[in-house]
Amino acid sequence: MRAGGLARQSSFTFLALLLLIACARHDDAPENGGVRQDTLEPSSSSVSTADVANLTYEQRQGQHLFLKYCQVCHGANGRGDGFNAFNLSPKPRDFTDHRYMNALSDARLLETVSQGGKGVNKSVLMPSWGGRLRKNEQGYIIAYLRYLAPSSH
Amino acid sequence: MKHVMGRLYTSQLWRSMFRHGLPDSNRTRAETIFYNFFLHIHPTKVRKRSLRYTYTWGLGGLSFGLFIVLTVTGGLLMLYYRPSVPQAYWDMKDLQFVVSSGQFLRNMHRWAAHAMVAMVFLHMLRVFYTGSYRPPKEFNWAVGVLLLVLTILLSYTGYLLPWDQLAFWGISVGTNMARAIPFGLGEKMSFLLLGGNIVGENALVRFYVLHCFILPVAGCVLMGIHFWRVRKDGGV
Amino acid sequence: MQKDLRAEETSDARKSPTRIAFMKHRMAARVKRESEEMVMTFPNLVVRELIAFEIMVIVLAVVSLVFDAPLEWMANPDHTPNPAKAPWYFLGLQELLHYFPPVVGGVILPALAVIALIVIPYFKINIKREGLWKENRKRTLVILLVSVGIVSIVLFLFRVYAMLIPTVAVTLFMLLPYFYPREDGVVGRLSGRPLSWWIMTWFVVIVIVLTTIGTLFRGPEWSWTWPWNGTY
Amino acid sequence: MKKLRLTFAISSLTFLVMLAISPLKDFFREWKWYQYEYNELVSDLPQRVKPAEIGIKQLWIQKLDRIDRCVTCHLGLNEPALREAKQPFRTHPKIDHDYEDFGCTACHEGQGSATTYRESVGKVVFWDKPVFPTEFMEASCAKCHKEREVPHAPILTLGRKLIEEANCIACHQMNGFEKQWTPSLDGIGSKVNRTWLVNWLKHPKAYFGKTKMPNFLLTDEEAGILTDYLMTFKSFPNNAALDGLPPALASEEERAKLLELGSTRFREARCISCHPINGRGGYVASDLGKVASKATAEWLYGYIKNPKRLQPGVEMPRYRFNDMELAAVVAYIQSEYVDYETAELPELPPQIPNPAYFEQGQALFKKYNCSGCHELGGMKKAEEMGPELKFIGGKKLYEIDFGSSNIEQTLPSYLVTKIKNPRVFSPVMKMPSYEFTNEEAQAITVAMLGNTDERIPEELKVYPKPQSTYSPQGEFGTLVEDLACFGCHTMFGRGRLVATDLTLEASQAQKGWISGYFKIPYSLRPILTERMPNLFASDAEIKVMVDYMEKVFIADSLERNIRAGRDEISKGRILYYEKHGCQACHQINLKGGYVGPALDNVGSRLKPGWIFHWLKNPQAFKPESIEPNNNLTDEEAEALTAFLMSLK
Repeated sequence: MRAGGLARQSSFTFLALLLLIACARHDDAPENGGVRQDTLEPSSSSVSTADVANLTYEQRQGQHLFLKYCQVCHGANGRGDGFNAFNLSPKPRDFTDHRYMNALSDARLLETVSQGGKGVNKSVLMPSWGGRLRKNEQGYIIAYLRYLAPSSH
Repeated sequence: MKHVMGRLYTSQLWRSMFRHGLPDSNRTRAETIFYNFFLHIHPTKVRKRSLRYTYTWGLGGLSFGLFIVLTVTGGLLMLYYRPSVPQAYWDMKDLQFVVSSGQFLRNMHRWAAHAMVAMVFLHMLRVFYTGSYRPPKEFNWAVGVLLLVLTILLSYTGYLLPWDQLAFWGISVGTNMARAIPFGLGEKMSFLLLGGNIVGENALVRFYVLHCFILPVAGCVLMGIHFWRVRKDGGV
Repeated sequence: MQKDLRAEETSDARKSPTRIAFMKHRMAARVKRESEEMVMTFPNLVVRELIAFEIMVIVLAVVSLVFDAPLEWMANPDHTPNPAKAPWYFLGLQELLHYFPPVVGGVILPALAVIALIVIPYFKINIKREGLWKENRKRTLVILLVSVGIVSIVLFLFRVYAMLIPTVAVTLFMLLPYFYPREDGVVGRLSGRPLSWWIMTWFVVIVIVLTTIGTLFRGPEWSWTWPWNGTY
Repeated sequence: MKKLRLTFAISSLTFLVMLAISPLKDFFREWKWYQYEYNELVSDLPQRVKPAEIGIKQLWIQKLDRIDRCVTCHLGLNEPALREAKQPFRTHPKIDHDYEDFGCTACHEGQGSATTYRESVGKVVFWDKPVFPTEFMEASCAKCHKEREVPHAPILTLGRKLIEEANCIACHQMNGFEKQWTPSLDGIGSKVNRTWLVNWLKHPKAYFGKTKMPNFLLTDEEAGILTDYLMTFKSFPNNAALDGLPPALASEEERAKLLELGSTRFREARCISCHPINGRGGYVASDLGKVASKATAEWLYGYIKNPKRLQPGVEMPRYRFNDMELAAVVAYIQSEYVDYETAELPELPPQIPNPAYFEQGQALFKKYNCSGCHELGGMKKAEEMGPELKFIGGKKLYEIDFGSSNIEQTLPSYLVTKIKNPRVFSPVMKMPSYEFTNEEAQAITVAMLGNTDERIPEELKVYPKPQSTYSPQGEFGTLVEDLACFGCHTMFGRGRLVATDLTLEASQAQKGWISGYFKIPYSLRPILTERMPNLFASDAEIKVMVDYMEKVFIADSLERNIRAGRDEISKGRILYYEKHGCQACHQINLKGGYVGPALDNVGSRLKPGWIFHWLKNPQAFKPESIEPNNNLTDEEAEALTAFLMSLK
């Protein structure tokens, strides 16, 4: 009788202590990263800031390279509507075309970027960037292309 | 089972270590006390009166208990601690993040140290209010006051060791107080304590040695005297 | 006629300096020792000590599991925190330094306190521990009021209200048995307290008040800050 | 006795249990669960991935004096199979710095020694450097990369550019930036009218949207006093004085006659290559859209006649106009570029100057540290500086006063807020508002966060190229100074890159073409608005410049003889049109793209050696060029050169 009471009592104490410890060392859930804006002034949402937070490192680097090398023909949003596009025939590829882009493997895209249209039996108007961009830079561009047309599954 | 235990208690090995039988009669109980190195500080019989917690509150005994806790945890902490700048701080972090139970040891050491300062002070108050400082115990009272000072110094020297902002400025404020001692004595003392004019690596090493060796040894000696006197003056 | 001579057992050597009874001629000597009940140290005392120790470690362990020892930023000699505080047991002293010049607050007063503590037992005044008001009530009152008055004026001049108020409060309690003599209750108990008791109590109250203020009520620039507005 | 024993039993039991809890807690540490989870994850993968050994792992980066235990939980950093896995197991992107060489916290910050999520991302009280959110990551590049343009760090590069342009170092000490040229204010009282100055001081961007002058958030009273103070400075630097108006400008009728000539010269001088007009045009100099309502006619006349006389150091060419042409241009500006909006507003009431305006104005001028940027009355040095920002990125949180604001208590959020809204933390702050967008403020913050006192081994640091000390002497030097060539062109590393780098110009272009171009400049690229102005230089001056260039701006190694037979030309034509698709970007006979310059007359413009070497490696000459490098063989390059040289 007494032994049972003792056991109950001690197990209760033990549980209470564990609870106490669990409460005290509760690990916070991951907080949302990024700077909260000063509340004194309504924050203006900026496109590129949102991009920075949403894009992976490769995609961001890819975006930067894309805007420098590709946008003149393929357009800033990759729709194939760069300012130089109307001088070209055939027209530059629309990278937001999911069905077309998803059918291409990374290796194929890499080949196109590196060797240009002439290397893959497409329009010679697409230059080859293999001599200008390093391998990992070409990879970044592919990552960004994948961001422009995310796979549909 | 009983048989096996009986064999054990009568074996030569056991008897060579424990020269008394099971403490089941007053004789063997008395033997347990005076054959045991740790217990022989006590008399074999005590007044029933002194068992009352409300008289002594056990404050002196608990102070000694805290000292034991501090020695054990402190000894273990020494295994991981390097008294150098800025290693000391990173060792604290390692205690927290890597060493098994390191944070627990450090917490125990820290809180026990604070508790000991309070406990020794309370013990002193108890002794005063029960009049236990009066002759012939006046010398033991003086030893007790010195032990209080030692306790505070131990706590104070340990305060610097984590080498964080709290430690650094706590110690800086403390040593600046000592500088107020006139005739250049304060300057000399703080220079001696810090091994320089500012709290730096020298101070850290000095505080470490004081904290881990000099002050505890001095404390042990004084405690020995303190306990011995308590016993001789008729205490437990 | 046979009169019992009682030999009191006491550890107070001054009160009963010797334990020799003077015997008259032809008197039968029989010293009766007042026997006190004794018990075996083992297990009565040893087990109690162990229990006390264990409970203490349990409490410590719980505290250690719940509260982590502080570890702030790495020491930075270039940045003084505001306020810079010593460990809590020195905050009473630091508080004193706030009021008095460093030599007084940091050296003379604490040194006096430690010396006073050590020498208390060597002053054999009032060894019988008689109440403050037992004899020479008038003279005691004058001396008390004059000394408290001097201390209070000094404290007032330095604006040390943190010490002035406890001093006055303790004095009021001291005066209580003088003006309202009672045999029982709180006043009755206070009337039995000797001067040394009062001084120690005064000292303890001041230590506690100053340490509490220093720990909880002091903020940046050592200004008064209520604990609910943040402790530093 | 029984009670005592029972108490003893209970307390002993609790004692043992309590002492067992801590080791137990140790046994179930957070990171272990991540490692178990990882092992479970990789066992389900089709690819073979080695499971992790249970235990704390760490990277010890000796050169940076860091120990990072992030790899205890981030177990898949090197496993390509885990590219899409959830954190903390995802593969680390391939970057130029291997994490095994640099560790984690050198770039990401956070508490590397910690082994729990909360402590390691550093969102704890006594750790000042929590893990950088993605948008501030590039700040870490700045610790080692001190060059102006950091590869693969566009935000940092933008931030550095903005800091330099905003002239932050006029008030704040910061390493690695140069003070920008700003106009002297001497003579401003003879240059502008009072109404304009008051409005300008109150809101500079209202007049010129791209001005670098910030808004000091002055009250009407402050703006008035400061204006009165500034208007007292009538004389120009070096005691230069205005000549007064020529008779040709004195009357309305005379002016009307000059308008046509003025309009022609204004266009030929290509003023809009540098000056925008109502926001359109170049971006080097200030907007001319409303300049007639700002500056007096006398000043305009005197300034265009000899810009550096009234404004030493200004990068405006001294056009070789005769007095008639000069008057005509001023007349044209006067009639055309009037601010009709403010002109219709009622004039400000006649100002009764505050008797103490001079002292008060001077005090304001000093308070806002105007002399940090502008010279005035010999007051050259900045008197009141803002806080030093050399090591701002290492600032501890306890050193920051967040005031009563309720922003997140981190250094990046403090800086972004402060840059966007400089006086938000305390009304006594004096920093002006630059009206930066959120994006710009973040970029500047990134650049500032990289200024730390962290010890980085020298061999890891990348410094900018040393400043060029090129300074042409003699007649050419005088002309370069007078025509402000450095304002647009770079020569031997000095100058701006609005236009071509001229360092190898004589190797690049044919002598005859250069002389012709000085006489009648034209746009080489169809889409550019900026182009070389007609400076109206005399033949003698042109000869001096061309001769100097032929001697100095030339590299013998670029000379090359190209065989230009019919075979080579036709082979080159095939390469041009059918192999490399050059027509995608270049026009010939109005056919083709217009990304690059038109190539119609390239055979009479460029030298064959240059074309050959350029085709082999364009970026060797112009690193920022986007011309693809086609890895041509010498034979191919020669054939293409031959083809291009045939286009006369």
